[in-house]
Amino acid sequence: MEKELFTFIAGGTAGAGIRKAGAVAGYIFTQMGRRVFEMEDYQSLIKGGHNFAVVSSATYPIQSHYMKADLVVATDKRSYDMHKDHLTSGGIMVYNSDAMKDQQIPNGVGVAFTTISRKYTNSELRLGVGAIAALAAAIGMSKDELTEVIKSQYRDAENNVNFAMEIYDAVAPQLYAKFALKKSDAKHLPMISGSEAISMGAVAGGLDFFFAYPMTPASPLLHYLAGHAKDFNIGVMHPESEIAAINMAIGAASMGLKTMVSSSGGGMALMEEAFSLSGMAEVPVLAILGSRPGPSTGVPTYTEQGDLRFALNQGHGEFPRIVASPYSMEEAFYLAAEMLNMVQQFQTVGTLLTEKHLIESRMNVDIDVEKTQWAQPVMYTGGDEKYLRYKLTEDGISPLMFPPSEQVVKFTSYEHDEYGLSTESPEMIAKMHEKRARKEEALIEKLKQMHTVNVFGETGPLIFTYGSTTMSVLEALRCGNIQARVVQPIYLEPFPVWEFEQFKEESPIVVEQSVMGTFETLIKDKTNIKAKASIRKYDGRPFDPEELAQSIKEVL
Amino acid sequence: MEKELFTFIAGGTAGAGIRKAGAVAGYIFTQMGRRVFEMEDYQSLIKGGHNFAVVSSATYPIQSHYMKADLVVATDKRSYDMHKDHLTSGGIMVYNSDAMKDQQIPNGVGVAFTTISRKYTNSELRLGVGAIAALAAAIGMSKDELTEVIKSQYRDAENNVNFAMEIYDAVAPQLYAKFALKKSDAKHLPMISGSEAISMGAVAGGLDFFFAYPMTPASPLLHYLAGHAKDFNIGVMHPESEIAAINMAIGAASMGLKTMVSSSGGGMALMEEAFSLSGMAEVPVLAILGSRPGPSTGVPTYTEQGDLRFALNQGHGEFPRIVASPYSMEEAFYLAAEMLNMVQQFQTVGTLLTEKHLIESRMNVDIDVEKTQWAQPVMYTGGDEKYLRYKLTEDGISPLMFPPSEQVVKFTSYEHDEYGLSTESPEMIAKMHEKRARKEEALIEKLKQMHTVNVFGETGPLIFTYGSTTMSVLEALRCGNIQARVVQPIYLEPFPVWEFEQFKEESPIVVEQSVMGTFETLIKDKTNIKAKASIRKYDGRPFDPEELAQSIKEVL
Amino acid sequence: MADDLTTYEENTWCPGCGNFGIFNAFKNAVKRLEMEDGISRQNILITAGIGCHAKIFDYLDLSGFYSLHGREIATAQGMKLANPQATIVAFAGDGDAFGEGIEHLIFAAKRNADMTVIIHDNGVYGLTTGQFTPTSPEGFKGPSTPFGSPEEPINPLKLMLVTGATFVARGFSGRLKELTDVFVQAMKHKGFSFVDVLQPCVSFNDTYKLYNSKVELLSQPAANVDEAMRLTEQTEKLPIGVFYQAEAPVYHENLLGNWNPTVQRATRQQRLQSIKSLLEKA
Amino acid sequence: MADDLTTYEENTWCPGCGNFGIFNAFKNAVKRLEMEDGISRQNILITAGIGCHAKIFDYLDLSGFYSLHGREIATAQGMKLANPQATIVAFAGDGDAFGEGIEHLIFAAKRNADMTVIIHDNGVYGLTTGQFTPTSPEGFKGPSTPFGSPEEPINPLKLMLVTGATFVARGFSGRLKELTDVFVQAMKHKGFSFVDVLQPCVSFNDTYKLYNSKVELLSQPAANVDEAMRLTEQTEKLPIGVFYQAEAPVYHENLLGNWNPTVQRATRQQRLQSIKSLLEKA
Ligand SMILES: Cc1ncc(C[n+]2csc(CCOP(=O)(O)OP(=O)(O)O)c2C)c(N)n1
Ligand SMILES: Cc1ncc(C[n+]2csc(CCOP(=O)(O)OP(=O)(O)O)c2C)c(N)n1
Ligand code: SF4
Ligand code: SF4
Ligand SMILES: [Mg+2]
Ligand SMILES: [Mg+2]
Repeated sequence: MEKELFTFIAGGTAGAGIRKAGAVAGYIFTQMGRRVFEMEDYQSLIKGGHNFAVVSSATYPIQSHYMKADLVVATDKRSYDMHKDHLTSGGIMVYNSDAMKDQQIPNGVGVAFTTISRKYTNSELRLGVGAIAALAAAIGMSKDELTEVIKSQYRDAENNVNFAMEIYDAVAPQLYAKFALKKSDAKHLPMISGSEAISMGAVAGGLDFFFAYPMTPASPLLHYLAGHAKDFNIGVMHPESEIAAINMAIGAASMGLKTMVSSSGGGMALMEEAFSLSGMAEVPVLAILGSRPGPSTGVPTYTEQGDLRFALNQGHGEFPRIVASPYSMEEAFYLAAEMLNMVQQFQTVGTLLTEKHLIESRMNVDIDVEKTQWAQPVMYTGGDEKYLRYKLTEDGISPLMFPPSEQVVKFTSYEHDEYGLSTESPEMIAKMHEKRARKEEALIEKLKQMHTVNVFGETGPLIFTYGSTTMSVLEALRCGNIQARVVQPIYLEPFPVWEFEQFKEESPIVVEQSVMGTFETLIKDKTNIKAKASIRKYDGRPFDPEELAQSIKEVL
Repeated sequence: MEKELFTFIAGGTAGAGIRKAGAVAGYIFTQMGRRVFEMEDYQSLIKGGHNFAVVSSATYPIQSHYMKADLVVATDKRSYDMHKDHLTSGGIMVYNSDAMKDQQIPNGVGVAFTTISRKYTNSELRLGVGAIAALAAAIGMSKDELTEVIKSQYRDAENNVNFAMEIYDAVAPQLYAKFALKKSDAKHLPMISGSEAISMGAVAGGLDFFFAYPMTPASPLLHYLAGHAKDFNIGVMHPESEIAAINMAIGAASMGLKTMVSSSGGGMALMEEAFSLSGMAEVPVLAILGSRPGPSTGVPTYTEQGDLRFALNQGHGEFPRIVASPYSMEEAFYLAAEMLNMVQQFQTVGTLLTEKHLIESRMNVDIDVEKTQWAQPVMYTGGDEKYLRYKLTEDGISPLMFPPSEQVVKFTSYEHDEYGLSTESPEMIAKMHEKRARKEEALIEKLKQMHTVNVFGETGPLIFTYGSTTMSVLEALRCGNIQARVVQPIYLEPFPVWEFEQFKEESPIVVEQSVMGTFETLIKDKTNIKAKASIRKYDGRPFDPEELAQSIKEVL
Repeated sequence: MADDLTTYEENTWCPGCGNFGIFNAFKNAVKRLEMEDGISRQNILITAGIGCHAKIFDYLDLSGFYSLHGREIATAQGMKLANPQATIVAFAGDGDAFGEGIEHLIFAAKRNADMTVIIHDNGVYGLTTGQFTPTSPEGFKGPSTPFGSPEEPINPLKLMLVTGATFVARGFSGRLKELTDVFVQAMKHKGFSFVDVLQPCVSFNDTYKLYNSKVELLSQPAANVDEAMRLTEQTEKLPIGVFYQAEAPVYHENLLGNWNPTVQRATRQQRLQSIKSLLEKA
Repeated sequence: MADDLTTYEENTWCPGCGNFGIFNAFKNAVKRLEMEDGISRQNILITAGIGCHAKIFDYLDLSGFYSLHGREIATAQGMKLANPQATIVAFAGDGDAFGEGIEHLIFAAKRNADMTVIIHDNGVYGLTTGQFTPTSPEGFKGPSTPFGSPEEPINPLKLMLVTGATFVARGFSGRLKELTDVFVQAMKHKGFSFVDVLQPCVSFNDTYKLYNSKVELLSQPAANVDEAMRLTEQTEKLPIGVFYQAEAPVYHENLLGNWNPTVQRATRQQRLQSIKSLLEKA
């Protein structure tokens, strides 16, 4: 029988090409018309340690990796130890026999990865190719097919092909075609990471200049956009600090550029003073917050949703803030463009809150680029005797003009009059406060017209979740055969309370990656809906759908 | 008839000694056995502009200044214009006749302040002394009494006395003993500002070292503590930035010192990364947040309560935070000591949130220093084979030991094991998350045993407010003869929901200095109690009790 | 002072403050640049930190951004990168640029960011009532150091010379003509221009007498950095004028080449096209 | 490497990383200070930023504080002020101390804070996978500058010499004995000691060959700052050793005199007494 769901894990040290192997495995499955979800687990180190890539695929739109694998390729002893309990029944462990002499491995296929690789230069770096060769054999690919894949996906193709053939031959007797995977004729969808989705979405929406200081797990945005700056015709700068990044971004935005920054919690914390500046000066800027386990330095390369409170309340003083969190790579793409437009429309700071799990995982996406929003602020079209940057308008939004210009344009961090000069007048202070408060009202009105909450499913018990945990929940429901309604607010600030009216008599299960249940508290605070059960994970690892399904069943 | 309530306003340019005049007037009233509240209104400039001090006094414990004055001394034209409508019926305006030639001033007493002062060196600086002389005459003090006051309160006594006598003589014919003030035999209470109260309270509680970068309106703490560092035997440092201040404070705290920082919103925003560090490293630190109108640079020398959300949610990630806000100078004194103890007990960051109105206003206090708390963290007393900085305990609190020490003590910003070494282990990450979450529970249990909410009054409609606005409300109730219950949470995070159970069927009036009603939202979010009316002021000025009484009556 | 470069904002500097000299010299410089060099005032964009110095932002009727304490040089770099055609001037305090935000000053110099920084160097935090700054002498008594500052001051010119500024000058607010000259040269210089203006603060650090007696105009810039370094060490006389000037590649050209992000923006269709083709390859 | 100065934490530096040399030299230095100078290891407190360099905190079995990226020098100063009897060492990365937190480095030098900073200068952000840092050469290709860094590097030693450091040295992680010597001297020096350690990063910036061929031990420190400045300009040969050393008042004594906040703390009663008497006067 052909397998619907198939999970492949490649494990090894950092530097062994494991992450690349995950991507290539994804490519192989995609070519079979399957849908892929790939999660990378890596440590905060450069070489050594233990990395692994989990690649799950199916012919339906799969939304999570699974921790139980059909095939594990453990290129070192540590990988074996780590994953030996992660096999499905019928699962096979390909292990490095050089590293595990004299051990009896049930369901195991030993290969002398080390010995074979030593025949090649940079032997360490090739182990990932070996994992791919084993996968190819296991799913019944021919040597020619494997050769094609390696040629198209790797540099130094010759050595890599030779090495792969040796591994293939070594495992084939025990492994060949052990698994027959279901294929489909569906079109081959591109496979991208969350960071690529956000980056491309922002560019589609009008991003002109990106300023960022590296910080895991937000760095992939910087790397991707820097690498493609010329393709996209945008500017990318890595300055001396996060404080420099955000202030430069705001400076550039005051000249009319659509700007964006990104960081993780610690770096974002340093930007708070400037977020408040964005609120006062009414200069739009979009910030991408990539969460990892906190507080403080925490656990840099893992995932968590512990920054929610922080994200919702950044910057001192009162002004409109916009915070949204996408659930999937596709949503991340469209949302990045939409948020860029939102901050431009309301001339304030917006935060796209997301997690390592979304940023660094990869999946297939079905994207129609034409459907993205295009950021368009309200521009001044003349009519006043003198241009007034902070003109008091009905909805609080003052049309923009950007210098260099015939008329003077004054942006400021001080409380100000309409022209933009500092004021201490009680009347003017009150008026400007009211103006910004009116923007908040206009923003809420706008959100009411928008799609701010996703509801998946039509019947069954109610589950509230948000961000990429939504994908875990959806996949858990599928694999656990659970009928349920899943509610995921995309916008978190202003919170779309109006969409929750329909649930106000219900008691949902709340699922989140947090120890203190910040999302559950937010729901309770804003809607007065109390959870009947909470499922929380806070060990840095994303949910496994099967385990999550189990947990859901327990509280149903 | 002797007057119960009496208000004196002195106005003039910055640099004319107006703020000093306010303090001296307070001294005079205190000597009469009266209770004083003094509010200073000054602009963000050093010389010129318009400053004024409002000094209200009565024989009861007065809790606010009043904007309608019995006596205004306007040492320049601007002061006259500003305050001409601020007279009570029967109020008198003493104005500078040099600045207002040929004008007819109803109820006015003209004095040639400028001409007379010119006879002296530093003539500008003396105008405040002139205001005191006019006050003295108006309340029937003798020249000898006035001389005594000036000698005890001013430097350069000789010139100041001569000048004062000239002014006294000039105004006496029209002004002498126009007002007879009620006196009392009550003991003369010291008159202090909020910043002095907080500073002294913290010292009483055990403060060892204070680190701060100047920022209005928090600078008075720095100035006061720096000035008295030797009296108190504490260290005070003004480093290169707020980021340096908080990180030094945390560094010093890891060595066992009780440390404190202070700033206003913008500077506090820069400290957020380190607040989260305090949460992770479990190193106690107390932060004093002095609010001014925001967002951003805002209006530096005025007052507002717009930083509430910000204060409650500082730092990324999940960890226990403690936030409290005092309503009066006395409460500020005790609370500073108590908060210092709280952060030591729970090894985390605490914020004492307050406003320019409290920090810079002055009033009489009746303080018993023995009643202050003394900060005492849980110390390690031996028993383990190896000292474990992050020992997993039942309440999450790990006993402290400070280096230099026989055993190694490791503080860290990374997620860690019990010893303090970095970890990426899922089990350990979860355990440490749970440990910190248990501290939050222990903290809530502790708060339940403490006095966390003030309730003033026993019957009548319900009013919710917080911070120094409480004083405005209480004075408004008195002057408006309104019976009401006033509820003021001292602790705002964790929010003492249990104390609000008793009000859950009621609809309070919510009074705050905010445009968006953040406090009202907090109440609604946390207790589900909805306001029946909101009274908000957000023009940078504190409430006037009479106006506030009017507003309260309108919504009753 | 009511001219067409001055706004209606009430001027609240203390009478006699050195900031007036900077204000007037700067307005003169703008007029000279307009007349002599064809640089229009619309193209001169300003930014400022927070402090007494920064009030110049409200008084000058020029476009720009009143930034945060210590961040004006970051703001300025963002503005420049957005539109390299603009002439950008950041007004900064000594507390501002040598204290709170010194990293931005150093990195702007290191990058040779094409902009001008004017330091209103009064050796004091003026607006927050007189605390010591990084240029206050050791022993300086202010409200945060009532027993005297426990730190040596920095030498700002030296700092700029070693970090890569390509135009390093000192001015004195009391010498209007010389200051105007320096401003004009600084703004015309392609690269990072640093002008440290000695500015008496009559309220907290009145240095008029000192500077009037010591200030002396340099006849010409030093021939090299070493010589310029030695000039900055003089204390008997205080040289004013241009200490050092050099040509070097500027940051925005290193980063962007000749591309102007404002003028040569990609259209929506171009963007969608490039994303489509990337997606096709993914 | 399992000695009594080493913790049980798994070492995750890349094989061949220059950090091993720093680690070993530092442990040797601690042992020498214990034996030769009577400075006990309990009294040596460490702190570190965030980066590959900072992992040394987890590997050294010494007390201290694993701080934030760029803040270790601020943390260190707080520790020193708390108890001036301690010997404080901050381990810092070049990204850390010359980028994110350069202000703390400069001010610690300016103040002559009595502590040692050891820079693991690998010219790269190691732990975040190879971006350029303030000491990377212009043109350096990393993931944030795939077309080459558009900035000139700084000269850290020069920066320290002009800002007031009283001990300025350079080491090379590949020269264990010399590095140990420098660490010992730095930690014994009273005042701000700065040691820039050339540290090859085998994964992102392998400079072993370069340094091995160029590094040369200085016979003695320069006689004055000027001479030291010139030494830092050498590029043919890369001098290692102590460039400059001077005696000067240290910050904690300027601020606190001989008072030790930990040891000479006021009692509760003393505090209450002083508050009472202030209140009586108020
Ligand atoms: C983040 C932050 N910290 C502190 C302040 C308070 N503050 C305003 S102006 C100033 C000092 C300004 O000194 P300087 O830059 O020398 O300017 P000057 O007033 O002397 O012209 C300070 C500390 C602030 N506005 N923002
Ligand atoms: C505020 C903040 N910004 C960014 C980071 C991410 N980060 C961690 S290490 C590092 C770079 C470290 O470079 P360097 O200091 O040179 O140390 P190395 O790894 O090279 O030893 C960065 C940017 C962080 N931890 N905190
Ligand atoms: S305080 Fe000093 S710098 Fe500020 S305006 Fe007055 S004189 Fe000028
Ligand atoms: S990345 Fe470089 S600095 Fe980091 S451990 Fe590896 S070799 Fe050392
Ligand atoms: Mg200054
Ligand atoms: Mg480095």
